[in-house]
Amino acid sequence: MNTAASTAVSPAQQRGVLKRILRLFASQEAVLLLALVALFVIVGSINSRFIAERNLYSIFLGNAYIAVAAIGMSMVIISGNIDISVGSLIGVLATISGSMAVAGYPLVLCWLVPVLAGVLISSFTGYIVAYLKIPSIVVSLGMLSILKGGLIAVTSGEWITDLPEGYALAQLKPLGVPLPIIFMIVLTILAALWMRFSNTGRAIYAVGGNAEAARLSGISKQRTIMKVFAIHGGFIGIAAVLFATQLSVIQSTVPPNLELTIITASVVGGVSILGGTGTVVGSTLAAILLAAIGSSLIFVSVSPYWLRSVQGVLILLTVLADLYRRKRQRKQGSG
Amino acid sequence: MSRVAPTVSRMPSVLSTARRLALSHEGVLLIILMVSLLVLATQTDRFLTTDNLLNQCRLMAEVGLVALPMTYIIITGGIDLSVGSILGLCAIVLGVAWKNYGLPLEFAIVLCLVTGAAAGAVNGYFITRVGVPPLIMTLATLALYRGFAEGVSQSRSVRGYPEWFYQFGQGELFGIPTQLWFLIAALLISAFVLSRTVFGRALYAIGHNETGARFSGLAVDRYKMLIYTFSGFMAGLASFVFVSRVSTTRSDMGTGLELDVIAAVVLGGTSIFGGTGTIIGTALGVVLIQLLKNGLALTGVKGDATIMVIGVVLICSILITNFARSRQATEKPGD
Amino acid sequence: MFKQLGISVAIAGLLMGVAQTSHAARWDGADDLPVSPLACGDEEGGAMAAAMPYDGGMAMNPPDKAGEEITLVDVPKLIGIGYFAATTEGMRQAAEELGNVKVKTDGPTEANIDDQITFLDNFITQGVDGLLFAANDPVAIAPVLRTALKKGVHVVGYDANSEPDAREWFVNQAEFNGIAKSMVDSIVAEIGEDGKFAIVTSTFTTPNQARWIAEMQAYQEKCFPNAEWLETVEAQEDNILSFNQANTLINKYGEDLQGLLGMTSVATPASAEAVTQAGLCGEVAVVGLATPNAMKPYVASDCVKSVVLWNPVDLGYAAVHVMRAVVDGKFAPGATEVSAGRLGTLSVVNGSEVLLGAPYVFNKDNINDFDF
Amino acid sequence: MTDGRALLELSNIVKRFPGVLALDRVSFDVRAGEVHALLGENGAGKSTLIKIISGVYQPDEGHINFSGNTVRFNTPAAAQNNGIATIYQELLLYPELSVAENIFMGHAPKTRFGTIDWRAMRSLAREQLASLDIYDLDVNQQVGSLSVGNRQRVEIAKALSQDARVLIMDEPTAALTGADVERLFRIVRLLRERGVGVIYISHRLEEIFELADRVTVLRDGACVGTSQVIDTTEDDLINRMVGRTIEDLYPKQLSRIGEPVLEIESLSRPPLTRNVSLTLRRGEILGLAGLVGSGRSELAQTLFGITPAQSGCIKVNGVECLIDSPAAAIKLGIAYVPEDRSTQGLIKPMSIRENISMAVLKEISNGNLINHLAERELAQKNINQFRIRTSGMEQKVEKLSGGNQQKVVLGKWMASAPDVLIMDEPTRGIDVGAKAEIHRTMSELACRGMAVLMISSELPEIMGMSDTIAVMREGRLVASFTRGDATQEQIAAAMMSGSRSESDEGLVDSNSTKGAAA
Repeated sequence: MNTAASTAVSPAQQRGVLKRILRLFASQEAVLLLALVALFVIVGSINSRFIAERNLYSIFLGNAYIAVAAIGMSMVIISGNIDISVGSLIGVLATISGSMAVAGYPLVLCWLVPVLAGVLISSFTGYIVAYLKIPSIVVSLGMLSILKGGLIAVTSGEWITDLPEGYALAQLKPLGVPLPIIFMIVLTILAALWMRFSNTGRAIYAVGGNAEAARLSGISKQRTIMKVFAIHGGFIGIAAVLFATQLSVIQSTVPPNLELTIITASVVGGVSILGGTGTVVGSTLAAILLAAIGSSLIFVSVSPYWLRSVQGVLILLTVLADLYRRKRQRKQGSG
Repeated sequence: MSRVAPTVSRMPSVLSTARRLALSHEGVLLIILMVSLLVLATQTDRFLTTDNLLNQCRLMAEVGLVALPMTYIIITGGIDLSVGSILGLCAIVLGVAWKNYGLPLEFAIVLCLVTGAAAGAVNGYFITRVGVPPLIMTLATLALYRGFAEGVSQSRSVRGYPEWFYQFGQGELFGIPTQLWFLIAALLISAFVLSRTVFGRALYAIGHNETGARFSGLAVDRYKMLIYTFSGFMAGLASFVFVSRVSTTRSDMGTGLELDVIAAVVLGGTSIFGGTGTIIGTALGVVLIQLLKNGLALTGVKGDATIMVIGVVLICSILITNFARSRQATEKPGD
Repeated sequence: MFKQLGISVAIAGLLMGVAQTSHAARWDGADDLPVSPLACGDEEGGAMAAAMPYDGGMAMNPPDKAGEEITLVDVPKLIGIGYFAATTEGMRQAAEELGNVKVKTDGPTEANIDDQITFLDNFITQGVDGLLFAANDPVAIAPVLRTALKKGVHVVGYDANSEPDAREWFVNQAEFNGIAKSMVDSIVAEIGEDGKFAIVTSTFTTPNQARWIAEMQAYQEKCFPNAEWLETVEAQEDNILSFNQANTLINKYGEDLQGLLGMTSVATPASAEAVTQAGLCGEVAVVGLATPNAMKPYVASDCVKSVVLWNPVDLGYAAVHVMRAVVDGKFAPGATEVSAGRLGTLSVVNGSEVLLGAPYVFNKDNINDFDF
Repeated sequence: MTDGRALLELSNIVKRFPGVLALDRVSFDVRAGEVHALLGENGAGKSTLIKIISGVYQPDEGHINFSGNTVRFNTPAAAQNNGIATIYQELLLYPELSVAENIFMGHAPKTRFGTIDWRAMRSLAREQLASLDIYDLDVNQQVGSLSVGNRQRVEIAKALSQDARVLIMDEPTAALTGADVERLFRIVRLLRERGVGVIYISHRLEEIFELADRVTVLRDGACVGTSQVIDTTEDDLINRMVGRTIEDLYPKQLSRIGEPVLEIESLSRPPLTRNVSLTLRRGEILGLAGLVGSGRSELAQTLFGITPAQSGCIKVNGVECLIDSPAAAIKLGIAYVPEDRSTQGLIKPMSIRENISMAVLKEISNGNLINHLAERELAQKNINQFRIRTSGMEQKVEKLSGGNQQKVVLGKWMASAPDVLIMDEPTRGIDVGAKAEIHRTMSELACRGMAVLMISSELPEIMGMSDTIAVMREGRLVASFTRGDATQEQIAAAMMSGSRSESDEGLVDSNSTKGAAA
């Protein structure tokens, strides 16, 4: 049976390879990559310093934590949920990490505890979403208030300074590459592999795509959503540690609009807000693209007063390009 | 009603009506509202005074005005994240048209409302004609419109409006804050339209099943276009009231408004999935949040703790309603 | 897809074109109010502006609480940032010292005019003896402050002013032109009179920063016409965004960039960090407004030579003393000075402002004497 | 084939829902290698029974015996792991994912490291499809881009991917026609030969006689009886299902056919409406036959303004007019009872009253203001007229049975007093009793002068109800017959004959193309 089938489809298989390559080019990831390359080429030709190694590092380095957070966010959105409390959560976790460091705990703990705390807090959100069946947007809206209020109540905004020697994880450069960039790339690859090759990874797509079908395939929606939020919390924890250790001072506040930046990265990365589709590679690329756009606009000297408008237009265009691509694909599919 | 009920058979129905009312989300909210009113009133005698309450109404007018169309939009299963930015843009258009272009202030006000409607219409156009999901579209215009506001104003504020202009935001009419009249009028009209007209019915139908509504001959796209335009228009109106209240125009006005509004609407029982929700619920939601903020502040609770309380109330009220509904569902099956 | 790309490039190009032509003569981030640059160099003060009559407001029939215990509420621009944590600390110290003052700080979590007004409103209703504020917007905050005055609540501002008639006194940490002079003098001292520098600010809509930038421009044009301002970037009150923006400036201008000016206590340490991490200490000078604690590491490593700031702890401290004096009737319109505990006597300028003193310039020698 | 011993046996199953006795001591069994049909009107308990077998529900009383052991399936996964596979009525697929992944969701093959083995999954998927004689599906294709018939085949492959010993099929043919049904039957027979026990649910009685070995009828939650199919007749089954005799499933009354109401000429909206010309007269029932994907529904939706025509001409009552939206169509007196009741026909979470008034709300309102009194009257009138079985007009439509739901749809469109009624698969998924009622209503409406355009995949229905029969293929009108002129064979031939185009995936059959390649 096996041999018969494989010999029978060999010409078809060849077509399949071609098709797969074509499909790869028609993906949102490809669109983003293209946009990124186009941006680097265009802006680089205007001002070659834009594509100098140092600036590329800056773009990647300063936004790696957004990309890492967007990985978790993408998983949450693919599962058909959303989390708008991420900004507050990052603020809380960064503060936990910094406070512990100043209090003299071992550095490893200062890096690990926030990740665990992220998993715990996010699991709590996940529990309410999954088992008490309250829409995630409502729960995370509530969590946003609770975390933010709680953070200010505890720290009253005192900055954390005098961080111990060696705490600055994000400033390490093993092999000459800044650690956040390594984290971003490795975590993206790991997450992408996990999403593709693990049962739970696929279950996320199943639950987001068709929850009823998933249930009947023996996939527990509740447990999957719990897991997604827990893992998401882990990524947020890592992002928070990168965030906290990047500078020598920790602002113990909630970074303004961070949740919107992260959600935008996921969405521009091709993660469907309706759930069921998207990849973490796309969201990472989108996080980089958004950062590169921000940087490039300064390089080409767009009036800073119009900077946000131009950013808005570019985001809209990326979204429209994605939509257009999907429409064309659908047409091809049905034709 | 006032007649002494002579019927034994009627008693249960009255009781069950009362119960149904109490179990409805509006009922739950009303109970929470009453309880918090009572508790807060016993904590401080400054709370339950006409002056304070009227003043609170002045402060909640903008959120209230924008929450009405947001209720419509969420009932259809959509969302509008750009309202805060539209508010900022409209305020800037008002100020710049008057100050920099020397238009009569009356005309500038009209222009401000038109700008709001136009900004909303652009959202509506892309959502209905191009098929961009509302969350993504308005996430993009959230950045875009704020950018326009910054660009048009060059980030400079406009001040020194004539005295009569302040009447709308700071004055009173028959002893009641002027903008409260706007809010009450808008509230009554919105509630009436939603519950009594073909338009309102269509919104529910669209929220439950857009295809079904389309196949029933309802002009789905036109209705959606209308509500997004209406949302922009109300943001424009709110900006005008807001500028009049704070006597200045800045491009960062309304930042974060969208989350306040969505929290109020969701607290008011409008399902984020569409199909259910009432203006009364939204009104209760807006009032509850405002009174909690005010009452807790008056009893000496700090702002950060207040935010936490609101987050908890948001989650719990939805939780209670869900619980009540599921109890109801198991008690009265197949009915 | 190519069509889409073409359109996007076209639009982006168009916007960029529009944007570039609109480069005004004014520095980005400056406001358009009149400026009054100080004299160049070290010439002391020069002629202070002629004494202005009192232009503040009056609390209507406040209860006489001279010598009695009073309750004050402080509503800063926002809570949860280091700077206002420091002013709060100063207030606490003053209250402790005076013994008959109770002060509490509460405010919005984001620098949002609407929320700040709501807080003030609530405290007026709650009934306090005095309000201390740092305005997010001088005009927007005025109506609610006037209401407070009308209800007999004393109002004293600090850090960021309101319209004068909406409060009684304003404790001015340093005059705008004074700050501007210190900033420009400090940066020029490092980069030379024909150096090139860029600015990292919070947002263009923040009034104090906009004022400073305008004054800095006026002063630079007057005293150092050959120095070159390159550009101003916004970085919110966000640590990492400030760091990223500073990096972008460094990368964009390369060796053309000789100095970075940080306009907020967030932007300055982040700029210093960017310069440090880029290994450009000594090549790119960083000068700015900042709190000493956040700057200590950079000053210690010689990456930053001078930090301009008043002492925010003193600012909060002075505000409470001024308020106490007002309530006690010791500081009435027309007075020319007020005594403020350990700070000694502070003088009145501009009609109704109490001047904390000249801005302080921290350097390696004295920075460790401060802890805030 | 059948060895006589039961593979799966349910005895005295009782299932209660709050206030309802859904199953009352039902016993049922299926043997290896047989097709056991399960019949019953909607609400008779079929769905509950299969949900108990597949582990979605647990019985309150009674027990389940599976290959000799008493079992209890607490989750659908437990049932699946025991070899009980279910194909639900609404296809439960993930449109964004590939065919291979859909087939193996939840039990994907693993590599040594415990990760999903995509290569193995793809080849296993190909094998799985091949074992069902399916060679024309690309396992990498997104399911969302497949035709309904192909999705069904993916669903079957998915159900069988876990070594199914019992396969439950809940109305598998509801969405299929012609060749697809035939292909499905081939698969079912194949499975029977392999010793799989098939539980087959359908409302189409002729399928039962074609396919099933035994048949069990349920009524009102109780078992009415099990018999060999060869021992029974269609009338007998209907009798048992509805508890009374149905005189005539197709009560066609001859009506006077009058002047043309709807004339269309060279109407086009590619790809599925090409140059269609058609005339519909007062009092006429025009049956439109064709395969799924032949453009019937697309034509209807073009006439109703959902997908407006790109060229051609539509005349209503002799006047040429433009139909660019459903509202325009309604204004011209055209009504459309759509194919998909749940998503197109009804707003299920809303009440009967609100659904019935949906299309005419503007007309019965004062301006934009809803006249609640008129609305209620309208609803009551329709409930009475169409004998909708309900506890009241405020009942949510989703709580009604399929037949009653369809009556609400009919009521909704009758409220607009149309001249032209387009009915797309009017009796799909509806039990026999309700079916006859809907047919009678259709016939009555025609007698009253309404022009009816009926789209149906059931040839007996087309033959039984139509005055004129038109056949579509690949977006074109290819044949037309008058009542009595046509035989089932002729119509079927017209539906399928001619060029077997590559574009119609429904027609590419296994032995013609891939057989050669192998």
